[in-house]
Amino acid sequence: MIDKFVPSIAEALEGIPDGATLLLGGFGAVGQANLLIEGLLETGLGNLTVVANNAGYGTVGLARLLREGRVRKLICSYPRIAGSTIFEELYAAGRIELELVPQGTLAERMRAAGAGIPAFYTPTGAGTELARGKEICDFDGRPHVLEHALHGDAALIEAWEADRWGNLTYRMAGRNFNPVCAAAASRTIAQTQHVRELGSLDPEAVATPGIFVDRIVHIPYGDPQD
Amino acid sequence: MIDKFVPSIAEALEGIPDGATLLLGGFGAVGQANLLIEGLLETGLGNLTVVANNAGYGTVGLARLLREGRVRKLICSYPRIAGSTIFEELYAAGRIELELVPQGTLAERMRAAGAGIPAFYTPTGAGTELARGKEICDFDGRPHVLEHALHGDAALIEAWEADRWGNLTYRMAGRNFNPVCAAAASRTIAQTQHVRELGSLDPEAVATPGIFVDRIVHIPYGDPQD
Amino acid sequence: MTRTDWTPRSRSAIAARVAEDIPEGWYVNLGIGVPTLVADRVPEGREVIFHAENGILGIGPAPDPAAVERWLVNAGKQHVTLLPGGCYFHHADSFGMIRGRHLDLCVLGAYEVSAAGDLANWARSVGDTAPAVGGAMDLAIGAQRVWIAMEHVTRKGAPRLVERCSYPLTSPGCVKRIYTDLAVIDVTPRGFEVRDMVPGLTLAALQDMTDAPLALAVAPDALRMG
Amino acid sequence: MTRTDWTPRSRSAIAARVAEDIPEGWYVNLGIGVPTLVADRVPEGREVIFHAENGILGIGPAPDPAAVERWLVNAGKQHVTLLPGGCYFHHADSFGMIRGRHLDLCVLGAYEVSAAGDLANWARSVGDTAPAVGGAMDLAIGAQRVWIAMEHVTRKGAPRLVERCSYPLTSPGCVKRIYTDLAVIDVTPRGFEVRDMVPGLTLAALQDMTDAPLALAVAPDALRMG
Repeated sequence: MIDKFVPSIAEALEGIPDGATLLLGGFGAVGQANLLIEGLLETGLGNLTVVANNAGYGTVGLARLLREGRVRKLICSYPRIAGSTIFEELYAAGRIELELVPQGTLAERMRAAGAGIPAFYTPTGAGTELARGKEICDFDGRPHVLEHALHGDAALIEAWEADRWGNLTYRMAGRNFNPVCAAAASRTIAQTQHVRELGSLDPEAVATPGIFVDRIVHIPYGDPQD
Repeated sequence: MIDKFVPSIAEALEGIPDGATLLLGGFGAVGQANLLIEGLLETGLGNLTVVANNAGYGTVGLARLLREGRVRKLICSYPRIAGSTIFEELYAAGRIELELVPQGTLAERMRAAGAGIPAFYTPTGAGTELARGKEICDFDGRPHVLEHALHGDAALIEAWEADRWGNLTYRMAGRNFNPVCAAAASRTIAQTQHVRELGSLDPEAVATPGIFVDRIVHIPYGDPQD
Repeated sequence: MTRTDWTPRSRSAIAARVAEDIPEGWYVNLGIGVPTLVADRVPEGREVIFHAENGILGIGPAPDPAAVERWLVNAGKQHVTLLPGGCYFHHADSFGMIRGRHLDLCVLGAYEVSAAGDLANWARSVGDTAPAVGGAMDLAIGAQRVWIAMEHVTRKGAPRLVERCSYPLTSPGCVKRIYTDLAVIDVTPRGFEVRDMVPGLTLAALQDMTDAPLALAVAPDALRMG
Repeated sequence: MTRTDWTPRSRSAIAARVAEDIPEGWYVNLGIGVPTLVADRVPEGREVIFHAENGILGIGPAPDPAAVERWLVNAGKQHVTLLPGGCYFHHADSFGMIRGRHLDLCVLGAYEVSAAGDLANWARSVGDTAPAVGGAMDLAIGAQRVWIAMEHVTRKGAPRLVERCSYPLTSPGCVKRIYTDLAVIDVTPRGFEVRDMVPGLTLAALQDMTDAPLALAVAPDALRMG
């Protein structure tokens, strides 16, 4: 019987190597797999490359991982932490590398990785500092930037509901980057608020089909705080 | 008040120009906007370029449009019609142009058009006849083909439910190419089996947000026949 | 200029002036700051559908503080509500809508706009502090129209409408119209053209606060004083 | 060869032999013909999740003819059922799964397979009749493993396992294993290696019906007679 649930965060994270590239879902305080991310601290992993829209939220999750010095490089569109200067200090001290990516390009690069597209052209960023050094090509008389797929060794995501095949739903704005990360990583690990019987999720409303999910931990933490 | 419903097929199709490129949803007999497609016959339009996975089904919809000589070019992955040789005869007689595209590349080219990506690299078709004359580039030591976005002047699609903002759901395998076509055309016209009050569709389960839909006609024809 | 004969528009009045120009049925993304205020100033009974980058269409008014839904935030991480007819989708789909030119309008703040429509709104410099771009570049290239809502001059009195941007660009040539506390100005192939000014303000006085030539809009119905 | 000492596997037996090798939990796409039969031969109690290109995961057994759901067809346009835990998605997402290497296995039919793993299964020639490719090229490059299920020779007795394909390629070097009515053969860097043969068949006799060198598989546990 297929059963992707594992009983502990430690088991869920097993096998992620030092120096891994991690894709983190979430936008603002919503949809962050904070308990999985903090579980990484227990594993002793370091030298990580983290792909995330923000540099964390508050003092939890990615913000803690950054503070503990586990992140070598951040690939990010908006590397700020509400109410914290952890990232700014690391960056000013030269203790973290930053690859700044426009938000839509960040999403599309992960979507491309999940969909087997190694590279694509986008108009976003053409004619700006963020296109510097990149291949530019005109389509319909408009310059476009060649961008490459962004693949993760692991994705850590947060779901609202999950069944044992790994089918997931999200709650409202909790969807955000989570389905995109799920498809773009070699192993996808989800924390979920609710466990559902197989067959009880509406087949028309599954947001992440189980094919993209490897392990699930049930973490019913309640509403996001901010 | 926004209301995308129109009372007749004729009004729904108004403004599509002669020689237009049309994107047609549907796969096999399921999810075909047959009544919209047949409505094109009344408009007198011709010289059309049609993008569709098959060359129609049975003797309805695209199969009729082909028989009536309205289609100049077909962009298609599997140009066959169950139980009919209409397409083969036109093709053998040199009366229709065919651009044969692998099914996933067909879907992705339309997805790209909808998402503002003018071109992308795909491994599909590399090293085959269908890549002949196309730009090839290696990524991770594997050859990839540069493919271009496929945009429509209009998309004709079939939905299961629709509200006045144009939000759509599909039924089971009726989803197929329909949401992909919806996003890839300048104007998207849907026929729907059911009309729903605004707010009655589950916001987590809308498959095509209304932003992609211009006009809707209520055509409760029942189940697809084959 | 110790005395003036005009009263600048308040932030809320700028937002109202923008809202007045948005027709029913448009899909609109609002940036952070003054643009966010536009949602509350849309004339009663006019349906405009607001989009947020983090996967929402159909954002409604701010929630009752006693009934905040913590899973529903906008791109500025503020709690919002969803109107009947609203729906959720993931980040790649959301930026597909943006990049794919499905939004009728995006209203953004800016540091500077040039007479060629170049927009600078993401960084005051490159390199000295941790840079952050978010979705600004995607919105600037993706929306059918980019309108700017901002103060006409900086706090120190320096012009924000300039011949050439001094800050790093968000996108070249993307701005179509600028709503300031003093005037509404179109960006045309001929440069800045004034559509209206606050009562009492003269073109000469406005020109003094602007770093590129201003002309009155040529279309007689385009210019409105007051 | 008027008399033989072996009995070729039936189509159903080929399918059963393939099914035997599919471990629990794999995501599998089945092509048209013999591959389709594999679904019904998976050993009782072993959960394998079947994918169809037209947007379905979790396909179940063929429906009771009296209770056919007309909106639910597979890629071969046959009516199917959905298992509890199954779900629907659109064509671009479906081929994202394929191209993005999320399927563990695809089982396809073939005209020819070469000793280098080149696959020819989409056209017998190019140009003389209306060609059709469907999803064959996407599946060939996308699945983690491509296994072929086919008769060992053509109806006229010509080998289908060849040194070099004479038909147009679907994809070069993609086939990992071939299940025929006579044998199971791996495609290795060293060429064809026989894993098992039907009882009574000799390597010499099999070689006579094969247009490229055969070797016995080197791993002792890999060769199984019977």
